[in-house]
Amino acid sequence: MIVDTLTSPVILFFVLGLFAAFVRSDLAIPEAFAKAMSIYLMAAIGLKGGIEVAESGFTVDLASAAVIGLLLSLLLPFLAFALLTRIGGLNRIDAGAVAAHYGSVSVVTFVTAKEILTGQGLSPAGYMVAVLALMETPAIISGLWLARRGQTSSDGGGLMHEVFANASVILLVGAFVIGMVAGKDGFEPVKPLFDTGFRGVLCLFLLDMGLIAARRLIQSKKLNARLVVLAIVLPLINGSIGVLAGTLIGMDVASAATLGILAASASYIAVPAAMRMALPEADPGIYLSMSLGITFPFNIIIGITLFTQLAGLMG
Amino acid sequence: MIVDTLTSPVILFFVLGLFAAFVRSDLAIPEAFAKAMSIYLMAAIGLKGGIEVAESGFTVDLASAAVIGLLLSLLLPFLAFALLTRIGGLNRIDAGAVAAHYGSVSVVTFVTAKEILTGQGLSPAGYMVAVLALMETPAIISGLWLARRGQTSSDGGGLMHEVFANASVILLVGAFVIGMVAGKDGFEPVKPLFDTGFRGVLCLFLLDMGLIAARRLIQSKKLNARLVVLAIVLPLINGSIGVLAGTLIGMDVASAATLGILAASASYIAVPAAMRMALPEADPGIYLSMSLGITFPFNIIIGITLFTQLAGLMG
Amino acid sequence: MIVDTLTSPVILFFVLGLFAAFVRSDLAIPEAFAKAMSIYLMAAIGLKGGIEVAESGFTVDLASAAVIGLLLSLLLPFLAFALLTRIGGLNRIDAGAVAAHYGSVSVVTFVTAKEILTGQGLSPAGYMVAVLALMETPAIISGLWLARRGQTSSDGGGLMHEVFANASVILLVGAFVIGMVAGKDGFEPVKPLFDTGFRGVLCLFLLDMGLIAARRLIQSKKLNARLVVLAIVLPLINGSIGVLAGTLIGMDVASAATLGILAASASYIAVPAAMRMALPEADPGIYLSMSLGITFPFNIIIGITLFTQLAGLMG
Amino acid sequence: MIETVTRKRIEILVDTPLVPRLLKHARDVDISGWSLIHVDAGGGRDGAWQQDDVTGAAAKTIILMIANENKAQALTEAIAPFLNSYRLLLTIGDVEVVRGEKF
Amino acid sequence: MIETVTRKRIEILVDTPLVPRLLKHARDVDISGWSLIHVDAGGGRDGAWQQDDVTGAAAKTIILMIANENKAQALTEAIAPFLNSYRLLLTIGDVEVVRGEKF
Amino acid sequence: MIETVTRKRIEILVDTPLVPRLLKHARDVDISGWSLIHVDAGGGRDGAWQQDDVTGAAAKTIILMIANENKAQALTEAIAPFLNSYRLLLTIGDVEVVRGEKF
Ligand SMILES: Nc1ncnc2c1ncn2[C@@H]1O[C@H](COP(=O)(O)O)[C@@H](O)[C@H]1O
Ligand SMILES: Nc1ncnc2c1ncn2[C@@H]1O[C@H](COP(=O)(O)O)[C@@H](O)[C@H]1O
Ligand SMILES: Nc1ncnc2c1ncn2[C@@H]1O[C@H](COP(=O)(O)O)[C@@H](O)[C@H]1O
Ligand code: NA
Ligand code: NA
Ligand code: NA
Repeated sequence: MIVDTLTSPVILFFVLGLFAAFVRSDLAIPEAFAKAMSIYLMAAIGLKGGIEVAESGFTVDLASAAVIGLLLSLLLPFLAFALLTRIGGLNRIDAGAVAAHYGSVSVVTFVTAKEILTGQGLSPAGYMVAVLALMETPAIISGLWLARRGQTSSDGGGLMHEVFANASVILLVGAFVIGMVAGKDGFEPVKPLFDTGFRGVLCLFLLDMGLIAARRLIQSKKLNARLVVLAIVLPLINGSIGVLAGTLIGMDVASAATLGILAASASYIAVPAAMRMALPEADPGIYLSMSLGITFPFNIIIGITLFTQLAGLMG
Repeated sequence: MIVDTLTSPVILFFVLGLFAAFVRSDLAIPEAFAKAMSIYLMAAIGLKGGIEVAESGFTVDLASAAVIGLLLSLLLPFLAFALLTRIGGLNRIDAGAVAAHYGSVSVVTFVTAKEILTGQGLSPAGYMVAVLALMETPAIISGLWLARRGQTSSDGGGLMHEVFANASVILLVGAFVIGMVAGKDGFEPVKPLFDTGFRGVLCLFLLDMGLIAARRLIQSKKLNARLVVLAIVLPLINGSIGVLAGTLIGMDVASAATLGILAASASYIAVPAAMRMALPEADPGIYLSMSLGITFPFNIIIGITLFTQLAGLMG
Repeated sequence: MIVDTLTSPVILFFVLGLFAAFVRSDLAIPEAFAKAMSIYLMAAIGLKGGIEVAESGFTVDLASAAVIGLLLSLLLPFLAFALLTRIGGLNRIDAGAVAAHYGSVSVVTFVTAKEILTGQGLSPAGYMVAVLALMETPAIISGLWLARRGQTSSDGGGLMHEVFANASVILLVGAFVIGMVAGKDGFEPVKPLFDTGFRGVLCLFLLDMGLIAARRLIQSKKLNARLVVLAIVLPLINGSIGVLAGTLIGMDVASAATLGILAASASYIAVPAAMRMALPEADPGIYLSMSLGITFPFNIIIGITLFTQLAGLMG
Repeated sequence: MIETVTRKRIEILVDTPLVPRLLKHARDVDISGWSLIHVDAGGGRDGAWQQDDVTGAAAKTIILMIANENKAQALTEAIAPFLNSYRLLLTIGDVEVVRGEKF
Repeated sequence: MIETVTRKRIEILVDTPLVPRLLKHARDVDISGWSLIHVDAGGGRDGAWQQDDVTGAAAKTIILMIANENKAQALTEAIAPFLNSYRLLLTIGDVEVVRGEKF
Repeated sequence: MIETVTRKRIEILVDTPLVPRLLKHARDVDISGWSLIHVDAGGGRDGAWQQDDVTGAAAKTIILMIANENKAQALTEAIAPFLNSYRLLLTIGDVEVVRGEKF
């Protein structure tokens, strides 16, 4: 099954990106275009999730998935923080910043997992997009609390604003709502762009993510063996917790696998920017190298397959 | 019917953009990508208009629509100028600059109107694209003449160049001619990009326009109550004149509505740049805030529906 | 037949770009978007070539085409160098730099030729994409050797790196390999983006190339009559040699024409950057003006048709 | 001849997410205007970086401000405590401006 | 040791549509070269702005020119009348250059 | 009052493909950091150019480096031989910095 994953064009383009960066090729995707693709991908998955929920309606499943997602995002940073300070040897500030990343999620990992699962006939529930949006920012609160424990932060309002008005939260939730309002019929005229073109764009975006991840790893001067190990152990633990939680609340295999992949994934969009702002003393070299340089490729190439199989065993 | 408009994904993305800017989200569309989308949209509508005219041939209808469009663009600034100086309290320079914007047209308002009308089974004539291109720049001449009356401008050649070689004029007219030369058969191979993807791109572009319009309004320090009122009254007057003129020369309902929407719309691409160049003393804070911050959203959300109904009543 | 070419939207958009630049319009395609389109085009032709080779398998034809392509790229610069020094009056450094451009190839010329040939029912073999990738960089070695003859270059490693890890080589070869691994079935889900949208994107890209080529010509201060003539004579000679070579090794008409067009084309992506790096004393005003300002438009408008007819006569 | 006066040209290289925080400091010391200059890439003790719109966190920006000596001094005092923890690069040079009362 | 001479570093922040007009003034006083630096955003008495390719009119650019003192002086005189109406920001600093005869 | 020291602000305008080569020279003279500033367009004796991502060869970049006088001097000596053939524009100005030991 990992072979299936590894021969899908989507993953192959990611590997091409990694390869190009490692051989020091000057291949580069213009940043404006990469950003545009990430906006497109978020709008597209938001829309599709909203349409699916418009079809199926608000259900108890949706509500329990939302609650479990929120809890995972809020609580996973505590476990990560303990490991990062004790095993990783990080100080409180850096550990809190890294922990926030691992409580939050990676949109691209989610999208890639959804594509691969769907390609294997395992479609996760439409509301998982809402869970994705819900899991993005609560971890920021936990991470900051861990980093600043005892010290009152003066900037509570700014933080709440960051949690709710963050660009990717607004875009995912906004597109989700538009999908619900427009429904299947309203979606029809915009389908060619948002549905048909989706996988191709994902290929090009993962090519760029491969370049970015590998360059981050090459240029990093902040990683040591312990942090590298933690950047693989944390997704393994978090992902297993996620799959277990999903199975326990009665999710289908595909959705439980997706919840595991969300838990395993680490943010590299919403959280780094928030941490740079709210915890400027934390070292961005550590959290970006771990989440983007190691955990992201690990999840794309191995994690997605692994948690899908785990969900199959448990479900 | 306004409900139909407001539940179309195209409009909902515009509202999402407005919302994101008003809650001060950091959501932003890369400028290079937004510019690319506007080029795509202009190339696409130019091509489609050209193909339709290739089918229908040059007709008397086309010629009279062209003449009426030209006249509207040249004459509407005079009315606007009178209102802007007397009611708005602007000096001659600023009033001339603003008046030029209201004589000219907004490509995106046109495109959105065309989509919404077509979605309601009301297709405006193909040659309306040519009318759009014709209306873009003549208003610049009138606005400058009003601002500079009495003073001879030294830069007549530069002005004529701006009127004919302006980027959007060249692109619209160029694509229109390509559409006429290539015809329906020549268009077939490029249709997937220019036709099928069109509405989806329009969604993303209007998301950006929502952000830009709302940010312009928030950052503006130049608007007062009178100017805000004029930025709504001017499109109402100009749009009604446009619908009336279209109906009088015997246009069908959809085309008369479109002419009204063109007349009601205000430029925020070709004219601001031209005014900054030709009338640098005029305050860009005034003309951009009025045309982009108020008139544009007003037309998208209310004006299109309004003038369509007016055309239905008159026709 | 040249009329067929000249009424294809792809070519008409190129002509529109030339026209806009010559009338000094401010029309401009954002650079990030143009770069994105060139990446898309290379990924798309790489994928398609790989899929075709996956179907047809590695054949003797493929091997002989690869060898002849390599030889052309390595040897054509010698002929060009002789003409550039004797007739063009260039010094050794400038002549070597220009010669490298004419040994290498233009991806866009290839893509445009493929579209036009396919539109006439003449599909070149899928492995021609591999030939394209193979011809891109060897000419750099020949050009540098000609320019530096006698002087040992200190930077041999850097040069080899440039030849193999160049962005367009990595992308073309990478996408080619992905196409071979994924095959026709794996390509299916990404087909809408990479296949269906292809021609439309090519239109917009050629619009930009028209602008770039014409602006290069207008801004150039380095061209004289002899260099202009050579920028037309070199593609005529190289293209004829290419068609002849292709026909002699038994290629079908479409592939021989394509080989001719590759030989006739001059690089303006991989080679200029390499020359600026490896031969900074050479004048970029000369090589960019010749390859981009003259040879590129010549090939797009006349060369493609010419070498196709030549291949038909010989085949 | 046009009269010119000497003012300070302040350049601060800073991680893009921190820009709003620094502009707040600038407003606090009454600096009236600022411009953000686009930086593509860079390198230093902490390794190299490139502009990167996708994650955003790795991007840097130059804040350019023209101000009189007192304001420049006040700004330096205000942000000196963070120079290290925020990884800022602050330089101040002299320039001549026309109509110095603006700054 | 390489010999250097002092030249003027002129920086003009200007609305992008006005750039050609200012370059004309620069050519008129015989300034031989110029470079345009990308500005992303800014703020001042008139409120804030961001680079904006769609409408274009709100974009600003820095024109950077190296010139000798006489030419810098002549340029300042030439554009001083427009400083207010065009909303220009003009600063002039000293820099050392090699081969000063170029400027 | 915060103590500041004078350092050199080195600006090199260079064709983008040549940037790595110049950074090598900078490392050789022990300059610890650099930033690349985005240049959109320019003009000089050789005609005008615009940023151009497609061919790449026509793009230019400003390398900005803060360094002490000795390093600035050493860099100037190192790249002076190429100033003409590489078409470089090199300027050096004075700026005040806090914590000068970094440079
Ligand atoms: N003191 C300053 N330092 C740097 N840039 C400034 C300054 N004042 C104004 N600007 C720039 O000039 C633009 C117009 O300024 P103003 O005319 O004050 O609104 C601002 O948006 C800034 O980009
Ligand atoms: N001496 C310098 N001159 C110019 N830019 C510098 C210098 N030192 C550091 N920088 C910039 O500041 C960033 C952070 O520097 P550092 O904290 O030394 O890693 C670098 O990546 C450069 O962009
Ligand atoms: N005096 C100058 N001030 C600022 N930039 C310049 C100056 N002279 C040349 N340049 C820049 O350097 C490039 C090459 O100059 P040149 O070698 O004179 O053609 C120009 O295109 C400008 O971008
Ligand atoms: Na997670
Ligand atoms: Na109008
Ligand atoms: Na060739």
